[in-house]
Amino acid sequence: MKNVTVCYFAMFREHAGVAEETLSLDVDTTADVFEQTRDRHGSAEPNGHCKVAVNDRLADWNTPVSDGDTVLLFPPVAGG
Amino acid sequence: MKNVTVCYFAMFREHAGVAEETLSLDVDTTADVFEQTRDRHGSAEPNGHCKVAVNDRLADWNTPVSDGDTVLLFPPVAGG
Amino acid sequence: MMELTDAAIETASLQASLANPAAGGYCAFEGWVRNENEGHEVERLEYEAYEPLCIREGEKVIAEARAKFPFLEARCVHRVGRLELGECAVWIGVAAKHRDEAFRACRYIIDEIKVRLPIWKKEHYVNGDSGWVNCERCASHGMKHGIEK
Amino acid sequence: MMELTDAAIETASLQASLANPAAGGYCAFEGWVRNENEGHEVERLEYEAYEPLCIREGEKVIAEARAKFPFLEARCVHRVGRLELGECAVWIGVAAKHRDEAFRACRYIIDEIKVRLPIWKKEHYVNGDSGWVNCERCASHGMKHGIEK
Repeated sequence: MKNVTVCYFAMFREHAGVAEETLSLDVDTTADVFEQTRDRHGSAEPNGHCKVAVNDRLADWNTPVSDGDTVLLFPPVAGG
Repeated sequence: MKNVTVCYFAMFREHAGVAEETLSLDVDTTADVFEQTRDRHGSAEPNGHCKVAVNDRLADWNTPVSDGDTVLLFPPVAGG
Repeated sequence: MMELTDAAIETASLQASLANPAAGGYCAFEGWVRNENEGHEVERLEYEAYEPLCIREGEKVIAEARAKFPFLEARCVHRVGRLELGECAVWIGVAAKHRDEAFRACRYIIDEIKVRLPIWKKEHYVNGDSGWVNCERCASHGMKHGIEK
Repeated sequence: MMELTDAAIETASLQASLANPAAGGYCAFEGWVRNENEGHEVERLEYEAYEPLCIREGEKVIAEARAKFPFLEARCVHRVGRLELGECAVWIGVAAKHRDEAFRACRYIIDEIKVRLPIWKKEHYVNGDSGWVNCERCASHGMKHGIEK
């Protein structure tokens, strides 16, 4: 198990009811974090439509997650 | 012979030394006017690089010229 | 330079900051809050952004634009927080020697900004509903996310 | 709307005149007087225009752009007379529902304006020479017209 701080944005934050929380998760990659927090962020979409960052760096869904990492879950963006 | 008022613009005006003049010319088309005023407007270019208007309407080099018409000779444009 | 602001975007002073004696062409783009989206009457918007990555990714987009379409000056400002109808949500200005680079760089920047920066838009509708707007790529794939009562 | 002016182009008020509640994208282009052209150091410019045909042909260009890239509002102002370095020679603003029409219509208008309106530019160089600048199509065909002492 790893301690991972998960940050939720926009509709994910509203669904989770918190902007971030530290969870104890059995995960190897960011994709695992997305799956295991599905009831928190509430996305029914495949994660390919979302973006992810680890420790403030944009990452992909194969990026490994280590104990103590911060994982940012971004719903589909809509700038401009 | 037809009385034609010829208007010169930009470099043509500077070469002719006048902005417009009425000439008595033996012409059928605007191309004839361009040729017969070559020593006035001073263009060594073929007229295809210039534009022409008759009585304030853009025309082409086959446009007929009548007695009393005003022919505007435009050197290559450079707007913007 | 990429910036975020929660105040009204002052386009005149931003444009003035791009003055360059070698520039012959200037292209600007602005995204305005419009009164309708996909059939819903919009009353106002809210933008939420994750600033550290917006700045870093925005700077990367501008650098890519410069490599593809060499320009002299470029700047992008994106608004966050609450916006009313008609307000400017994003401004991009590009000054270049010639117009082709100015147009192309400006277009590249807005196209990439819209799909790469972590910014989200919540629309508040005249009928009291609200909803998060999906990215253009999702929308073009026919994706639908919920509109909340 | 196509206009000519011998006074400085006030872009802020021009842009404000294009406000439209349905507009989501605004694209503007400005041509600025730059300090160099084809190896000559430029000091200032003079534009001469034949106004009646500039207006008529400019309106035609704007109508063509509207047919090709439906927009909500568009306006073009071209300066005439004497201009100093850095001044705005031409301004085009287009407001559209979406950005694609705004960009494309703006680009179409400036491209056509440059080659179709009876406007001529005389450059005055730092070394005291001056010369009428040829249209872009002529220049691209390698045409040369005289530079006057």
